[in-house]
Parts: sequence; C-alpha cells; structure tokens
Amino acid sequence: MEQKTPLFHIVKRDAMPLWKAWAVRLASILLALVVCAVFINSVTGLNPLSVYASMFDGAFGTNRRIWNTVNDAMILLCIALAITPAFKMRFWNIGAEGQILVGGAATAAVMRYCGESLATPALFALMVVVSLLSGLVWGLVPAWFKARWNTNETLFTLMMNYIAIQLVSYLSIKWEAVKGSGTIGVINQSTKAGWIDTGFLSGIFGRFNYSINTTLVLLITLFIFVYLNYTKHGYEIAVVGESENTARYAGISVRRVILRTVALSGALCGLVGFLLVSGSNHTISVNTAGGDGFTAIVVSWLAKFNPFGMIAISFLLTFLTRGAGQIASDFGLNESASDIITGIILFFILGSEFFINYRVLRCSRNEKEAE
Amino acid sequence: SGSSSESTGSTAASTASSTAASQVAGIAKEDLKVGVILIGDENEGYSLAHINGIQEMKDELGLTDDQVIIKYNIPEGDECYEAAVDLAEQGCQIVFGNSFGFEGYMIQAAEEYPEVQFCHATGYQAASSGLSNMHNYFTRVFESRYVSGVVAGMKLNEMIADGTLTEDACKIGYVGAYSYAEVKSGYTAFFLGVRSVCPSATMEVKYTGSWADQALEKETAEALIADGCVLISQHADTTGAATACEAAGVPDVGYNISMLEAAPNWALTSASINWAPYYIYATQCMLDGETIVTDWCQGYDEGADRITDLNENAFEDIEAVKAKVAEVESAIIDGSLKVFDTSTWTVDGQTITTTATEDLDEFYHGQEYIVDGAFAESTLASAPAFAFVIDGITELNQMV
Amino acid sequence: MELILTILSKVFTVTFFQKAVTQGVPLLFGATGEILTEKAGNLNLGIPGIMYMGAVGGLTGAFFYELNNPDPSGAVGVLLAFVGALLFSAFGAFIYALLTITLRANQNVTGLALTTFGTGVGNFIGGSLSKIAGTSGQITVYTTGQAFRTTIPGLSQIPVVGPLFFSYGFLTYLSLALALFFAYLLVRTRYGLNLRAVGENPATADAAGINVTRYKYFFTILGGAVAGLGGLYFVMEYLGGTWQNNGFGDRGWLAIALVIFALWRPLRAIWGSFVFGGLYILFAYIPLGDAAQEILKMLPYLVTILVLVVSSLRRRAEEQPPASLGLSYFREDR
Amino acid sequence: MEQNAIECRNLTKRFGQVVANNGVNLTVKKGEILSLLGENGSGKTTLMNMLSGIYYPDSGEILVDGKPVTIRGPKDAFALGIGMVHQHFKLVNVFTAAENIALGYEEKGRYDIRAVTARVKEICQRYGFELDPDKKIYDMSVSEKQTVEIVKVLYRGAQILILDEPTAVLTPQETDKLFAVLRNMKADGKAVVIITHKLHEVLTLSDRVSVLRKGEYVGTVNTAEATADSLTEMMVGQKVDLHLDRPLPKAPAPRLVLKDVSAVSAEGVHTLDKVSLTVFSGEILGIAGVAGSGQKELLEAIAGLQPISEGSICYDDVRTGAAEELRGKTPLQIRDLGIHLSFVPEDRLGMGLVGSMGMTGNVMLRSYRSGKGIFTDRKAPRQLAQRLKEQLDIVTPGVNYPVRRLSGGNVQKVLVGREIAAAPTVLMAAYPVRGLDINSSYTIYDLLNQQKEKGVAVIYVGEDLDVMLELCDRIAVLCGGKLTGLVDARKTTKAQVGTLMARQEKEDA
Ligand SMILES: Nc1ncnc2c1ncn2[C@@H]1O[C@H](COP(=O)(O)OP(=O)(O)OP(=O)(O)O)[C@@H](O)[C@H]1O
Ligand SMILES: Nc1ncnc2c1ncn2[C@@H]1O[C@H](COP(=O)(O)OP(=O)(O)OP(=O)(O)O)[C@@H](O)[C@H]1O
Ligand SMILES: [Mg+2]
Ligand SMILES: [Mg+2]
Repeated sequence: MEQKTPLFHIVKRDAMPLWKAWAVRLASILLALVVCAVFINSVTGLNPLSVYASMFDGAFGTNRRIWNTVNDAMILLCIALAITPAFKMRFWNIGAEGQILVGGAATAAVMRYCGESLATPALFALMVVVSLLSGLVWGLVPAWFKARWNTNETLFTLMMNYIAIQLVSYLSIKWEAVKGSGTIGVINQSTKAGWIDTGFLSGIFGRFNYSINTTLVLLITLFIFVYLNYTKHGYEIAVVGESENTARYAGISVRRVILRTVALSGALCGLVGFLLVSGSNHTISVNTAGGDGFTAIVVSWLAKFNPFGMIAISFLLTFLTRGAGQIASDFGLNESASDIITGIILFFILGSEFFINYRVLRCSRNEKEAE
Repeated sequence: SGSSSESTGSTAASTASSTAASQVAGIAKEDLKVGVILIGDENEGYSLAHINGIQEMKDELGLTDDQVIIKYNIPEGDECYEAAVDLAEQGCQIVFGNSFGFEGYMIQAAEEYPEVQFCHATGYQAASSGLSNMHNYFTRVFESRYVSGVVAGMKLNEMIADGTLTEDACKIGYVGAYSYAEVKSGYTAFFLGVRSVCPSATMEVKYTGSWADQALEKETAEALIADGCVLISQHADTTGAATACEAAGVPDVGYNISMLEAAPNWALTSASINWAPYYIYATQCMLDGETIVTDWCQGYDEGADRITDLNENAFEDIEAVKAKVAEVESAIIDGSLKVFDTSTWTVDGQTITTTATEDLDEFYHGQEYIVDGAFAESTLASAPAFAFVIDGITELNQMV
Repeated sequence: MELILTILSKVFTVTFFQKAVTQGVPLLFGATGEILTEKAGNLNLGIPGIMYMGAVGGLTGAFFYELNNPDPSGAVGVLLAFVGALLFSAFGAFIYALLTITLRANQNVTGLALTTFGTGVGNFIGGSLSKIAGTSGQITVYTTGQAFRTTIPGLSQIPVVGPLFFSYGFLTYLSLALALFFAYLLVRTRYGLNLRAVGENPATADAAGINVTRYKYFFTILGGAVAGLGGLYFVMEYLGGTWQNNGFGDRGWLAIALVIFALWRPLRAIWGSFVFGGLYILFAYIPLGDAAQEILKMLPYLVTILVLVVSSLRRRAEEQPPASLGLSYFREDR
Repeated sequence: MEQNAIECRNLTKRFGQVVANNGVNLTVKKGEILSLLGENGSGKTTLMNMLSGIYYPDSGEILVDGKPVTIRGPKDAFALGIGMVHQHFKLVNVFTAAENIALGYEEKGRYDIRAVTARVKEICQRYGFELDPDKKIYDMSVSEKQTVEIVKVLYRGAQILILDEPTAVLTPQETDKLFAVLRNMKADGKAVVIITHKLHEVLTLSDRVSVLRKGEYVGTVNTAEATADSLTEMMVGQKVDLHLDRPLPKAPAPRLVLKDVSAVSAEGVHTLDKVSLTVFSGEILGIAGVAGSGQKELLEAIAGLQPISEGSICYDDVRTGAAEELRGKTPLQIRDLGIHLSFVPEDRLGMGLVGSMGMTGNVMLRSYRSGKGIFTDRKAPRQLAQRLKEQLDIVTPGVNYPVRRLSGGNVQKVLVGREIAAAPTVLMAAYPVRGLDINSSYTIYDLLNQQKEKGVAVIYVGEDLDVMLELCDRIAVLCGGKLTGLVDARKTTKAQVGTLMARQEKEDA
C-alpha cells in the first residue's frame, strides 16, 4: 500500500538566538497591526493609519498622557510581578483581582478612619502595612488549603475574587458618601490626607506626575528579579514548581514554600491596592482593579516570567487600552474595538512563539526517490 | 421642544449663584471647545439621553463636530479626573460630566483648572465646594415621574374596571438602583401620581445596588411580580424590568427611554429627561460671557422633562389617558399642581410640616424644604433631596 | 427563627425554582462545552468570551433578519439566531484551537486573551447594532426573543407541575438533552473513550492510532459552540432578545467553576448548574438590607469553595482533571 | 526467497543539532527475533519510533514486505502490522486494561467493552499471560502494565512487534515469562525486534543482533556467532573490560543500625515489617527483592522521606562517636546534624533532579543552602558541574542545558555525580543502572566501588542478581517488607538468593 507523503512536518528547533526571537515577536506585532488595520478599515471605513496615530496621541500625546500611560503600565507591571513568584511555583493564582481589592479596601479604611488623626508618615506606614497584610491574608487562605489538601487553587482564588468584590460592594454601602448613593466618593477630598503626593521630583515632569508610583514599582521589579534568580527562596520556588517530589527529596518544606510564596504574591497585590487607592483613585469601588488582575497573567506569561520582559509587555498592553479610549472619542469608534485589537495582537504574539520553538519542514519527495 | 438661547436658570437657588464668578467676555463661537465625560455610551439609555442632548446643543448653536470632545465609558474613579484634566488640556473651556460618582474627581480638576467651567449632573457639592467654576445640574424629573404615575394609575383603574384586579390588590413594584434621595424622590413622585387617580394603590420598592444591570433589574422585577405586584416601574437604566413585565404580562412604566421595543404589549410609557435645555443654556453662557448658575434645575416648563409616547394598544380608552396626561402636564407647568403637596402624603400617619428639625438634620441640615404646603424639591440645590418613605410605600430591602 | 421561616417561605416556591433553572441554563451550556473541551486536554479560559460571542452572534442573526423584515417570523428568527450563535462561538473556539493545538501556544494565556477578544467582539457588535437600530438606546429583537420564550402550550398550563417543569423555552430542554447526550457519549462510545484518552495522555492516544489533533480540534470547537448556546439563551430567552454591554456578567467564569464542581461529568453539571443558579439568585428573594444583600451575594462563591475543599479531602483518581489538561502536545517531544 | 518484514534504507533523523540516526540501514526478517543493541543515546528508540510512526524521518526509505511505504503516524504503522511497546509505557492511568486495549482501534460495529474483554481473555490464554482486563492501570504493577502493552499490540494483530527495553523493569522471573511469549510469537511467524542493554538476554533470546553506535549503523551478526565481549566491542567501538573488582572492606565499623523498622503505607499496608539491619562503613550492602518488597521504602526511611511507624534508625558518627537517632527527622534536620547521607532515588527526573534546570541548577539542589545570607552561591556549583562533566564524561552541550533532554545514562551520571560530590558517609543507590548501557553501567559500578574504598557505607538496590553477586559484600533480601535473609555475597549463589526473595509464605506459616 502506497500512502501519500505529507506536505510538511514539524520539528523542534534549537534555541534561537535572543535577537532573532525578539525579531520574530516584533514581526508578529507588526503583522497583527496590519490585520487590525484591515479589520478597522473594513468595519468602519476609517483610515487605519489615522486610527493608529490617534491611539499614539491618546497614549503619548501630552506629558500628562505619558504619565498616565506610565502609571497604568506600572500598576499592571506590579501586579504581574506580584503573581510571578506564585506562577513560577505553578500555583495558578488568578485571584490577584481580589487581593488588590482587599488591599485597596484596607487602605481606604485607614484613610477614612485615621486620615485626620495620624501624622503623615505614620498614616502612610499604616496604609502600607494593612494593605500588604490584607492582600497576604487573601492569598494565604487558598494557599493554606492547597498546601494542606492540595485543593484546586485556580478555582479557589477565582472565587476569592468574587468574595472580595462583594466585600467591597458591602463597604461601598457602609461607607457611602451620601446616604443611599452606594459610592464612597473621593476620600479626604479637602485634606488630601493619605494621598500619595508627588512633592519630590516634581518640577522635572510637570506639576503632577506619578513618579513615586513609578519608582516604587521599578524597585519592586528589581527586587523580584533578584529574588527569583539569585536567592535561596527563588531557587526553592523553581524547584517546587518543577517537582514537589524533588523538593521534598532535597529537604525543602513544600508547604512552607507554598505559603511563603503566595503570601509574598498576595502582599504585593495588596500593595497594588494601596497604590491604586492612595496613589490615584482616592476611593475604592468594585472596579478599582478593573480586570488588571487577569491581564497581568498574560503579561507575566508572555514575558516568560522575566521581570524586564514584563515591563515591555505592560507598556504594550497599556498603550493599546489608552489608545483605544482616544479613538473612541476621536472617531466615535466603539471603544470595545480596543479589546478586539488587544485580542488580535495577543493572538499573534502567542502564535509567534511557535515559530521560535519549531520549524516547519517541507517533505521533499525527491530526496527519497533519489535514493 | 428645545428652548431658546435666552433661557437662564431662573428657578435655581439664588444663594448659590451669588458665589459664582462672572466671566469677563464671551468666547468666539469658533474658539469654543466643549468636553463631555460619560459613564457609558449610546448603548445605555442614560448616557444616550445625554448624547442626544449634546447633539441638540451642537445643532442649536451651530458647533462643529471637532468642537465637542466626548469621552465614553469613563468609570467613576481617577479615570474621570484624568479625563477631565485631559479635556482641559485639550483646550475645552467647559466640561460636562454625567455620573454621580464623577463629582469628587471633577472638583479635583476644577481646583486645578480654575479658568475651565466644570458642570456635573446629579451632583450636590458644587455650592459647598466654594469653587466658582464648579456647577451642578439636574432636571425636575420627579415631574415626569408624577405624570408617568398618573398613566400607571389610569391603567390600574382600567384593570379594576374590567375585573382583572381588585381595588385592595393594587400593589405596584418599583425597581430602584440605590436607596439614594434621587431614587426616593423619583419613586415617591411616581407613587403620588398613581395615587392621585387610583387611591387604593400601595407600592413596594426593591433596590438592585447598581445603576445599570439588565439581568439584575429583570430579576428584581420578577421577584416583585412574584411578590404580588401588578405593575412595575423603575429607576435604573436598562430594559430589564420591561423584559420581565412582557414575559409575565404585567404593565410596565420605564425610565430614560421608551420600552416599547422590549415590551410592545405591556410597556405603558417612560419618564424621561431631556438634557438639551441645560447643554444649550450652559454653552450659550460661555459664548455670551455670562455666569453659569451653580445649581441648575428645570422641568416640564423648560422642556427638560417629558414622558415618552404612550402605548396606544395598552389602554382601552387611550383618549381618556391622553386627556388626563395633558391636564396634569399643564397643571404642572402653570404651577397649580405641586408634586409633593404635603396634603397628599403622610409619614407614619403624620403630615410633615417642616424639615428644619433635629431628627431630619441628617438629610436637611436644618434647611426648610416645606414651602407653601409642599416639599420644595430641587430648589435649594439641583440634586433631589426628598428622603421620606411615605405611607403606602414599603422598601423591601430594609425588611430584615 | 422568624427570619429563617421567612427565608424558607420565599425559597420553597415555584418562582424560586424557576429562577434557579433560568439562571442555571447558561451555566449548564457553558459547563457542558467546557467539559468537552477539557476532556480533550484543553483548558479553555476563553469560554466567557466565547459565550459572549455566541450571544452577540445570535443577536446579530436575528437582528438583521428583523431589521429587513417588517413582519418577521419567529421560527426564521430562531433559526438565524441559532446559526449566528453557533458560527460566532465556533469561530472563537477555532481561534483558540488553532493557537493552542497547532501553534502550541500556552492555553491559559490564549484563553484569557480570547475572553478579552470575545468580550470586545460582543460589545463592539452589540454597540454597533444599537447604532444601526436607531436611537432607542437598547436593541430588541422582539419576535425572535418571544419565539425563544415559547413554552409547550398544553403542559405549561398544568398547575404546579406546569410552571415547575414546562414553563421554559426549548433551549432549556436542549441544554439538558445535550448534557445527557454528552454524558452518554463520554462513557459509552468509542468516541468518548478516545476523547478521554486524548485528554488524559495524548502521547498514548497518538500511539494508539487516534488522530489527536483532529479530536482536539473537533471537541474544542464543538465545546465552544455548545457554550455559545449559553450566550444565546441569555440574550434570547433570558433577556427576551435585548442587549446590554457586559450584561453577561461573571456567568462565563461560573461555568468554568461548575466544571470543577461537577468533576468533569455532564450529569453532575445538570444539578450543579441549578444549585449554582439558585444560589446566584437567592439574594433577590431574601429581604435583607442593601448592605447585607451584598454579603448574601457571596453565597455561590462560598459554596463553591466549600465543595472544592470537601472534594479535595477525598481525592479519588476518577475525580481528577484530565491528566494532560493545559499541556500542549507535540508528537516528537521528549 | 525469504521475505524481509521490514527494511530501512538510509534513515536519517535529527533533533536540532543532534543527529539521532544517520543513514541507518536495518533489516528485520519474518519469523525471527532481532536484538537491537547500542549505547545510551545511540538512536535505537529513535529508529524504532520512525517505524511505529511516532517520528517522521528527515530522509531515507522504509520498506514493509518489500514495498516502500510512508508512515505518517501510528495509524499507518498499525495498518502495516507494526506494533510497538514503548520504552515508557503508553497507557491511560484511569482506564482499565480493556479500555486501554480498545483505545483507538476501530473495529466494526458498536463499541462494546464486554466484547473487548472477552477477546483479551482469549489472547491471554493463547499466549499464557495473566491479566485482569477490568483492573485500572493505576492499580497495576509494572509487569502488569507491560503485559497490557503487549496484549494491546497482539489484539490488533500485529505481525511485527517492537519492544523497547521491555525487561528494564521486570524481575528475572517475569523476564523469563516474557521471553517464552516472544518465542511463541516467533513460532507464529511474526517478526520481533527487541531492544535491551542486558547482553545475556540478547544472547539467550535473539536470532540476530544489529548494533548502532552514535546514530550510525554498525552492522548485524548472527547471535550464534557472538559473545558478550564481541558485542560490547561492536557497540563501544573498542575492547571493554567487563570485569568487576571487589576489594575487601577496610576496617568496617557500624555506620547505620536499624532496629525493628516498620512503615505503613497510606492504604494501611505494611511496607516495612520489623526490619533490623546494620550497615558497615567501607562495604557495599546489596538489597535484593522482587519489585515492591520494601526496598524503596527502606531507603526513603533512612533518608528521612518516609515516616516509620516503629523501630529506630541509629547513625553512628565515627568522628564524634555519638549515635544519632534519625527516626522522625526530616532530610534537613538530618543534614543539620552534620550527617552526610546521599541518596540516588529510583525516579531520576521525578525525584532526584529538576528536569528543566541545567547541571548547575541540579548540583545546587544539595548545596544551595550553604553560605550565610539570602543569596545563593552560583560560582561553586557551576565549577562543580563543570568538573563532573569532565570527570564523568557527561555528554551535554553545556552545564546549563536542561538535564531532561539528556540521554538516560547521562542523566544518571549527573545524579550519581552530584550525590558523590557531597562527600557522603552513607550512599544509597536505588537501581542506579536501570536502562543504562554496559559502558555507563560500569562507570557507575566503578564510582560505587571508589566510594566504598573511601570508607563510605554504600547501600545498593538492584534487580540484576548476577551483578549484585559480583559487586556487593553482603546482600540483604527483602520480601513483602520483611527481611528474609542476610547473606555474604562472596559465598552465596543466585539460586539461594532467589529462594529468599520468595520466602514469605514459609515465614508466615
Ligand atoms: N524527542 C527528542 N527531542 C530531542 N532529542 C531527542 C529526542 N529523541 C531523542 N533525542 C536525542 O537523540 C539521540 C538518540 O536518542 P534515543 O532515545 O534514540 O537513544 P537510545 O538509543 O534509545 O538510548 P537509550 O538506550 O538511552 O534509550 C539522543 O542524543 C537523544 O538525546
Ligand atoms: N543561584 C540561584 N539562586 C536562586 N535561584 C536560582 C539560582 N540559580 C538558578 N535558580 C533558579 O533555577 C532556575 C534554573 O536554574 P539553572 O541554574 O538550571 O538555570 P540556568 O540556565 O543556569 O540559569 P541562567 O538562565 O540564568 O543561566 C532559574 O531560572 C532560577 O529561577
Ligand atoms: Mg531508548
Ligand atoms: Mg538558562
């Protein structure tokens, strides 16, 4: 029986040089932009170039927009950094959203109740501590069950998100600004107690900027990089992630590593809640995390858990979101187009990894017949 | 029904307007830039009403498209602040915002950009903020709610007449968003409208805890219907309640937009707001170099409120309904009908004669709202203030 | 005590049972679809997006039909809505399949990206339709919506039993039928056996001569299409043919939660979905203050956690996720 | 003219830069058993995988029954009558044996698992297998799994049977049974290809032997004309000394004293039952027993990985003279006492090593805690990895190349190398040469002997009694968790040990 030779087959390739791999990724983004352009043009009849120009304008058009883009990217980056240790340990924490919310809620509580009475340094110290602690606790609950009974943490952390959302809904009513309004409103609007003020470094970038947020997150980036790659803890995380059996064999207490790592993850998420509430929102609502807890997973993963790669990807995604708001207002193009564009670009980046890891070979018949 | 350019905030609080600074000179029409911050987009009835109002203003004043920058889907967070200052930086001299939760952020922006006028719908803090460039606006929507209540009452009467309903079973359900004064004022007006024609009516109110959540509004309406309510109205922004009514065969009175498409058989009408008069007024002030009042609140007489088209098929005698509506509307316009006339309602069996008492301080801060035998809604500020739960109404969420 | 009695009297009613069912049906479609997908070894976190695409696909189909026909027929509307929903959701699942099966992209990230994409598609099209529809602020495909809500004429009139079991549109019964059918398929047919093997151990399935790629594609796309019907149900039967951006809420995620709750068994998903549905809507039937109500809304999530913990206490090999779930398969891998 | 079942011409297969097969030619005749021999990584599995459709050749030609064919996947291979039992089992754990056998096989008619079960029973009877078709795979021992694999191939009526190292995990008795079956099949006219590293198996079973070396085809000889030495020479390319040294223990002193050690598994079975044993420094103590007799548990109990229900494990520290109780201590606590226990576990990549890390990362597994502060020292491990690579001839592109991608022998060298580098006083090795070729095996034996001469107490668990009798000083025999005998390896015979391995019933009586 004679069968047809397949047209091509796939083989794994050796590690591609780094520059080549990034060139492939970049090419995939460019290709995605072309596809999006076709999409935009066919659906709306708009000139895609002016749409892209408008997106760029929306993200980088003014100093303030640049700062906003930077700040949003930093927040996204910080969440991605937060979840990375847990992910590297194969603890699928999709509960960042909830951990951020409780951290934010704790910050808001301190601002509300202690804003008047505490001196600024004490106030900030307290806010940071409670936000870290509450995120930590929110993360530790599923982690404890995971460590103890291997309870599925993906679903557990997801459910913890919704519980946090309801908790914040509850607080929104308890703390509402006007009776019945269901919103807390801007906290300490007149005194600005507990707002991260950008006194220092101001003057360089204009009256208002997010340099403190940015500096802090960049420090965290460095910290996470060092923590994961150069510390004993980081090594233990890598081992536990690869094989719990091996970890046990090496005398690593798997339970302790799980709890410790998720505690770190949760605490950092809680800190993001602090940055959001004290640093920009000055209130708390169920939308405070705004889905970034999920987007951060994409960031962490696409960067292959490399903190510096995450910077680039956070910026890309933030650029897309901020740009989209602008096209909505410039062209009346439904803002949801941004989600479509983001989706398409992510699809292309994800797909491009294939060409980095594999090669497609044409099967030539001649080769065989020549024999 | 768009009002002319001379319209001013005649009924707005005189105390508040005294704090407003006057602008020196008007802005040339082609130099004017208007910014708008919306909580939603055209997919959501409340924001759509604002978009329509802005459009009407553009047409009326002859502004071009690029003179108006609209930012859609802005959440009630610092995104609002960012949007406001971004609009200011883009050169907008006036910025509107349409959602309750925007207010704090707009004040923040107003502090930073004293030369830009910030106008916030449904808010209450413009006067107390002490900022001359911060303004609040709203309409006397309780008037259109009252009228829609009259329509509902007529329907109930028809049902009593044809025997599908007994007089003592006239229980209405009301889907509210939050137990906020704006909602309370609205449902009370609606209820008073119903009771003005159908005296045996009672009402149950249930809150969703959200301004726009279609599924939740539908569920809430269904829970009310299951609880024995024979007619449903709403103060929430989607067609959820209408959908529930259409399925259950229960008359429905909507809000913002006509519900006829979602409930062609059972929607009666909707109480709605026309924002155009304010947008025209405020923008004209910019052109004329006049001061925008701190609190603006207009109603039927300025065309700022209305009910949507009546459902001709839903009534046995549509002409009678139309006639009654016309009568009530003109009485509202000429001032002979006061919606919150204290003789028509009681709280715990008592008629309220004053709001300047200690136990009402939480709501009224010693201010007197009872003027000439009626609760003078939206006169001291543009935001609604009515906060009583009057006899005949039960708030379900508060039961346990 | 009185409180408990009040609660019980509100909960043990025909209406509440109906509500639990109507809340449960989209979850059941979603969970059934995700079970099929996961049985093929693909963890599709894009299901929320796919369901959303199904919803808007159905709406689109019916919308253009009703827009162009002054006197639309419900049956045609239903058909077009069906086709639209299936096409859209299958397309969403196809993107996922292409990326994760052929291009071997990470399943979690692809799924999350697909959810972003699907939500965008839904809101974009849903939003655009309402622009096309005019200024009403909310589109409605009334005739089609009503057709989806049509109940079995005679049976639904029977007292108590009628409202309990026969007061639903046909999609409700379809969701049950599909769950039953796939439960049968999984355990009693060769396809089911092969499918389960693909999800457990694709290398084994491959070595046994099963076309792993074809199975993965087929069931991932089929799963997506089934899940998409959940979205269709939501816009058509539940919302009567109307649309609100982001109106679908967290139901897609709950559907994924239900899969774990149901231990990857469609039959368990049936009653699981109704339990979830009941818990989801319970707050509307218990008269609590508006703050306390928000706490009550935690219930479905708390119960899920409880079930999760309890089932992790007794870990049976048969109650585990498919062993290769989430991993991409390459034949020549080591 | 006798027809060839399979003929490979010039097959080439590359994995990245690795050329796994380079222009390989191979002929398999009908009605014969062919052994395929080669060092670890010489490309045996790759070649067979191309025949069974797992890999697709880069170039070359395959002929079945004299006709050129294209094998695009396992399905094509089945259609051509080629069935393969893979080196790593291809079974679905949560399925029953019958379900695994029915998997992917498209018979006519409805799917009916009872019919499958009946046919499976029939096949088992015909070839003399013992198999419960309704048993789940996860409940099975390795030999049962092996049986399922073979029945699966027979069920499909394969004419050409390929077995990739089927005996690596079998006991001698089980191996004998398997060989009987294979001879049956040969008598049936089927062609059998078997890969094994055990030369005596090659010599007793096969008709011809083909040899691969570093991906190249070396040649084929008739088994009757071959000896262990000649085959080894073909494989390695030079003469190899297949002789094991066994120096006498120098100054043996008690190092570990086990008293009445018992352990209970999660299912409540006694995996260790009152085992008492003394291990001396400077000796190699062999532990014999059929698979699952408690060898693994014994080693893990000593290493602090397996809690014991009663008894004591005492470590005599020669330097201090102190005796430390190890029972109830974790590996970390044991290490903190300054006791150097090294352990080469059975499951290399699942327990002993981190597959995705390079040699450096794996070497760190033992040493990463050293030094104060929170940071790890990367320099010392990298130097050690480099040294191991050179000393042990570990074939790897670099010390950062993930060890998962290395061939089995090299993986094992990394593991043993690391454990020895920790300068242990007790070295435990479980099946350290499983799946390794002759050359690698002898390297490992040499390493163990070196340790012994350094005064280390070596505990060796193995399955090959011949080797144990040659290598060990004493042999402890376990059966069903009980110690059934402790013999001097210099004075005992294979038969004696074999009896001890099956002595439980008598003991119980
Ligand atoms: N899927 C694969 N990906 C990458 N490299 C591979 C793969 N399969 C085999 N190799 C490489 O090809 C070479 C031959 O491997 P193969 O498994 O065929 O050897 P083998 O002779 O079977 O060895 P062993 O006796 O250890 O089983 C080795 O260097 C191995 O690392
Ligand atoms: N010194 C260390 N301290 C902490 N963690 C480490 C250290 N070395 C390695 N790891 C962790 O183990 C993982 C793999 O280790 P390994 O040494 O095999 O990688 P590598 O390829 O040598 O590292 P690199 O890519 O930096 O050269 C790393 O990604 C890291 O997370
Ligand atoms: Mg091999
Ligand atoms: Mg590396």
